[in-house]
Amino acid sequence: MIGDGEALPDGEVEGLTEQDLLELYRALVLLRTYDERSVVYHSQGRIGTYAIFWGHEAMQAGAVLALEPEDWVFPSYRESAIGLLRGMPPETVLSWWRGHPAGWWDPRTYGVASIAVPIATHVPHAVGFAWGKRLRGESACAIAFFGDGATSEGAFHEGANFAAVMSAPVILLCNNNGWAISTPVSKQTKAEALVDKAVGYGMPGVRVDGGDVLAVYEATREAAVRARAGDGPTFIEAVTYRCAPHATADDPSAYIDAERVEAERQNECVGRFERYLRRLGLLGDELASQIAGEAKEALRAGIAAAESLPPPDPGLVTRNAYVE
Amino acid sequence: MIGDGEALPDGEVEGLTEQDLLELYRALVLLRTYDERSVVYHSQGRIGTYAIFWGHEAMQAGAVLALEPEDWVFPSYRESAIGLLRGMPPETVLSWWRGHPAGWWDPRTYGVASIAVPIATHVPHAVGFAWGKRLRGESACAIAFFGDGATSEGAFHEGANFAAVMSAPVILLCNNNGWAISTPVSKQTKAEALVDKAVGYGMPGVRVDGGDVLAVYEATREAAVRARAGDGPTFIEAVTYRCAPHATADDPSAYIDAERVEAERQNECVGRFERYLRRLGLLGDELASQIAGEAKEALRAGIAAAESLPPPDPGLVTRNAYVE
Amino acid sequence: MSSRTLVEAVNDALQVEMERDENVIVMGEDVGRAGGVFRATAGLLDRFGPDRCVDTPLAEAGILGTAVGLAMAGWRPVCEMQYESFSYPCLDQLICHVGRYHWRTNGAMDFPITVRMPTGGGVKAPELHEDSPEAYYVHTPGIKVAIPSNPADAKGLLAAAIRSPDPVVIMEPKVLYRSPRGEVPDGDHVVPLGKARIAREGDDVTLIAYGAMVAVAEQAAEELEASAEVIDIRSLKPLDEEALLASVGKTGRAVIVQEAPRVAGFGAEIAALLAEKAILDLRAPVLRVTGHDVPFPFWSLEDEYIPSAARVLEAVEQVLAY
Amino acid sequence: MSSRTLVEAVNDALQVEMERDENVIVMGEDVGRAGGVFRATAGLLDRFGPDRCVDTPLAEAGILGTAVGLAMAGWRPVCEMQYESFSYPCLDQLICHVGRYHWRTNGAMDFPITVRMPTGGGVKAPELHEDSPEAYYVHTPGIKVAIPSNPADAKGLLAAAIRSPDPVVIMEPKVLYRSPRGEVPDGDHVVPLGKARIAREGDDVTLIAYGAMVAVAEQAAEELEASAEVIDIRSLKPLDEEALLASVGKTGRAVIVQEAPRVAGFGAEIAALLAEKAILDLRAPVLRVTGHDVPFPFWSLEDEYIPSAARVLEAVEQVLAY
Ligand SMILES: Cc1ncc(C[n+]2csc(CCOP(=O)(O)OP(=O)(O)O)c2C)c(N)n1
Ligand SMILES: Cc1ncc(C[n+]2csc(CCOP(=O)(O)OP(=O)(O)O)c2C)c(N)n1
Ligand SMILES: [Mg+2]
Ligand SMILES: [Mg+2]
Repeated sequence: MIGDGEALPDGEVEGLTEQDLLELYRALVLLRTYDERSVVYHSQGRIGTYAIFWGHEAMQAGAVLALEPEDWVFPSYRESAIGLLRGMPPETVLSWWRGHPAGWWDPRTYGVASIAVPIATHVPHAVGFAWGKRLRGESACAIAFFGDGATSEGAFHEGANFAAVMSAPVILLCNNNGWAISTPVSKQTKAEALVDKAVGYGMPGVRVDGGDVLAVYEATREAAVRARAGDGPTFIEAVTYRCAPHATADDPSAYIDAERVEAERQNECVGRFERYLRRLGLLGDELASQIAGEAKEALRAGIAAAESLPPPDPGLVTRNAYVE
Repeated sequence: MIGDGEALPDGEVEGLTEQDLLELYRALVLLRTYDERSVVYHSQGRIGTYAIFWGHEAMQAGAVLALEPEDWVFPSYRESAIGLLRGMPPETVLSWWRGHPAGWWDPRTYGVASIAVPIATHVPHAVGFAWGKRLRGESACAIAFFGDGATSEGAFHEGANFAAVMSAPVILLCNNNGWAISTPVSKQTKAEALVDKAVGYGMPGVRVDGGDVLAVYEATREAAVRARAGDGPTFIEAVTYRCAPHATADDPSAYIDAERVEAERQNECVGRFERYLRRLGLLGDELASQIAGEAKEALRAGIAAAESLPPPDPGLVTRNAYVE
Repeated sequence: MSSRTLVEAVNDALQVEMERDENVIVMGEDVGRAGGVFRATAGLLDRFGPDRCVDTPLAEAGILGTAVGLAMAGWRPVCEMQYESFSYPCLDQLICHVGRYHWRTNGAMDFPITVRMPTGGGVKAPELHEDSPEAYYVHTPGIKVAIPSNPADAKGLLAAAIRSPDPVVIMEPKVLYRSPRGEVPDGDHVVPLGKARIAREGDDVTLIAYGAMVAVAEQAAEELEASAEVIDIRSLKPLDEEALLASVGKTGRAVIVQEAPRVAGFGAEIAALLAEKAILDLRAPVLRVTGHDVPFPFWSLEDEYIPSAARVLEAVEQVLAY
Repeated sequence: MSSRTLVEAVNDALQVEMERDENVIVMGEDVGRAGGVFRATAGLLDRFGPDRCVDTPLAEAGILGTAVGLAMAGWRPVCEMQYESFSYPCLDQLICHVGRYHWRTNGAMDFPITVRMPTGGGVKAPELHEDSPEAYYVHTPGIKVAIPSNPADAKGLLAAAIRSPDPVVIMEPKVLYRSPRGEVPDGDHVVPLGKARIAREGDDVTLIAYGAMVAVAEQAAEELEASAEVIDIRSLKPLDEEALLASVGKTGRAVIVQEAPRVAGFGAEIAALLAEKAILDLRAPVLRVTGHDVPFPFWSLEDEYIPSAARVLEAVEQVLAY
């Protein structure tokens, strides 16, 4: 398992400049800020039900920043704000959660596909996209984010198998956060690790500490190199833990282990990377609060922009099903 | 890999009496006769399109005879005549291929589920049945037969995963005959062997020579012991080769390797076991022709019975969709 | 009698039926420890144990597919699909096997499988949490379909489904899950499949609806000058043709209200029935007030999509003009 | 013009469209080396290579799901489902994504995906090789559906589908694959979606059919004393309402012929259309001659199940009695 949940420092990643490291940090903070603000906005009734990703920021940022701009990202609802790492304005994502059509976007603008709500059904999309790019002789690859529960779906299986058979340049990133709503991964599979599934598809599998942004970055970068070299897909199991409710509508008290949650929160990924950067001397209080401020401001502006949007055109309910 | 395609004798199986061995032989001959006669009946227009299983008899008979009468068999169209090993009269199966409702049966009569036409969709049925029997504290287990191509379907994946998670006493028998109609297994999966898929489900996997009836018997018996002991499912990959067209409607000349087919036909499973029994001195010309004669007679009587059935009641087209 | 919400009535039905028949087994995603995302299965795990209230892996086709096998082993599975839109992966099992297996055994073997799911919009949820896919189920041979509009029927129809030897799909309007409350008979309570309910009597026009649209039709009837009869179909398949024909025979006018997309929706079957068997009674066109042939919108627009009393009234005015 | 069978016409359309647009990619089970189990894709592999004529793994949801991604990468996938009944596993992708993705991008991105499959009975095949599931597809927002009744339309409608920026499902009546032959325009030939065809002109009654049922309706019209107009719908969605209303406006009587199970089948939509927009023209009940609400039977009984000219005539006599 690349990365190390216990010991620090997490170790260096070859070729990463100090700027790169700070960029990773900015991404983590932006995602964390988006998530924490969203929970507040929800409690204020300013957005609808929201799927919290607190603690999954390293898994998301580490993977996306390891890719090229030409590469496409296929998120699940759990990675709803991942477009922010591709320049998508927060108001777009906030609008999605506000049930406003301004929450739709053109995937080509950011290289980010629409948020997939039905579990695992976007895996074949990422595979088809990657396969299609390869057929065109282009070097773009794709990454699909999905959860531990998603591995039980036929759509995951068929997509993964197509990926291997077509040697599609795709990265299947499974965020194993231990839970599918109230269902623990132990009731989802009897496999010792989800990464074991890679064997059955004849593709390489890697298991990483999803709380270690550098470990995720490295694993993803290696998978992307393989993909571009024509060596096909890689299955990455990023081990994280869901420290928050499944979504704002969910009350996990009935099933979650509070102590485990507490422990995991202590070791949460953003603070962990922050401490690392401070030890390296790359981050001080000033820069840290500046980065935090930028993120807060982005969200403040984002919710303001989302809330100042005119109500959607009622005519939309009869439009856009067809081009012609 | 249990069993050995080259060397003979195939080696003994502990606890198998001479009677057991001859019973296996009778089963092989009955299936072979059914299959060869069916191809003739089809050419004579006496049955419709027919899915040939020539060369798969050892895989079918070895597995079914290793089970108890209480255990249920879930066949695909490729195992259409497997009910014969449970006392189903040939006319029932022949009627199925004649498109006559007399081809339907009550699964409880023989412990044989209906023939599954949609690939892999019966895998979850076998799993649910086995799980359900276990819940009742009964010792029955189930076996599902499916092909190499079926492993690409979501239904296989979801069924296999349920089997492991519910530790259902079920045997997943994959008949890897190298082809899904015109699609070679190399285009079906990138896994080195289909048995590798077992790892991803956290269940034991076994790879056997599907042309070696004793190897299949032994692997199945061990899987059944595990199942009854509460140790859950087993994935068995039985390696065979499709020496015949996919079905009477198929012309494989466009895609098949004729030499390979010839070689496989030389080593076909019934003759191979017959030579083994002769070497053991258990089978002589007289007994062999007696067994062959019984099988031929069973088919002759079967087709006669099927053909003498009155035409189906037209009223059936509006009945039996609902109990009430 | 107890005053219950619709989801409480569903839970009551499950409690009663599981108590009544030890072969009833409830299975689905998060139905156990969590008691279901809408709490429809709350308390079942503690009361009946993990063998009879099963948290399954996340695989709808696997849920329904294993339910077929469980039925073969003598169980009466009640499968929960977490949301109607997540029932789509199980359509294959439903069409190929659940609706065909009894027939496939020449009627010898029964498959008493119940599939229940929340359905419809009005709850301000993200995409694919507010569809109304009943037409897919109704069109499938071997499947029965019922959609309650109130707590008492929710309990009674689910009980009928669980006791039925045939596969039944019960679609529960999620917008009605928590309100309004209604009086629900305690203990045994069965509403037979195939019987419509006259929600309101009237003489000038018949409003035909089911599920959440019944309240919309009733509101329209309330606001209407003329006298409208409101029929709550309840059981889409089998359908209570007599009730529909009797009412339209009386009123000579019909407006059908359906939340689902219009084309080839269930409302079309009702209109077709009237065009065949009530043609001489009809004094006006049969109008359908429906959702649009466009995916259910982002929820800020859902009230524009879901048929409203105003849209129903418009249609009623039109048919009354004849 | 060349005389071709329907399946040859399908093949011709694929050859022409793949030649015309290098973004067209054909994919499915056994479409390559074997040229498809019905030979619809014969010759494509040799002519266009393995990148554009792809033998896929045996997974229908995977085929349609990867097609969505291929479309995102700029391809125009033409997916073959080997038989209509094996398209059921892809309903989930079809409903959740294929029909919704263009809408989901606010109309920014197109998903020019064609799904083609053989459909219907009459070929004496085993179970689940003879269904008529068009209603599932027609009811799904974002999807267009066409069903040809002859070789020329089979080519033209498929060409229109492949060139359409919208997802289109083409269902090819397999009973017509090899006969009768018909004159098919060579090269470019497009039959626009949304236009019905008057297969036969008449004044007393309108017979409305599509696919293999058109010939049945024509035969009935042939045997009829009275003068029957036969309309071949061709494009179920979008539907040519004008053509239907014009004909029924003229004849005042309509009989709809559909092979699929009756309840909530596509014929109900046609009847509903007439009940809404032709009510004043209708002089008789709108009758549907359909398959039964029972699975398609074992093939020795298929002629009892599939609507026959005799059953159509019975219905016509009934409506003419008014
Ligand atoms: C096909 C489908 N079935 C059910 C659901 C309802 N649902 C939403 S999230 C969820 C759990 C998903 O768990 P996992 O895959 O581990 O992802 P996570 O939520 O943990 O990120 C379920 C069952 C769905 N969205 N899609
Ligand atoms: C869901 C589904 N898709 C497609 C088909 C058509 N079909 C029938 S047999 C077959 C190939 C099956 O190959 P395999 O699983 O290896 O079994 P085999 O025929 O070799 O025994 C296909 C594609 C089907 N019956 N069901
Ligand atoms: Mg999870
Ligand atoms: Mg095979």
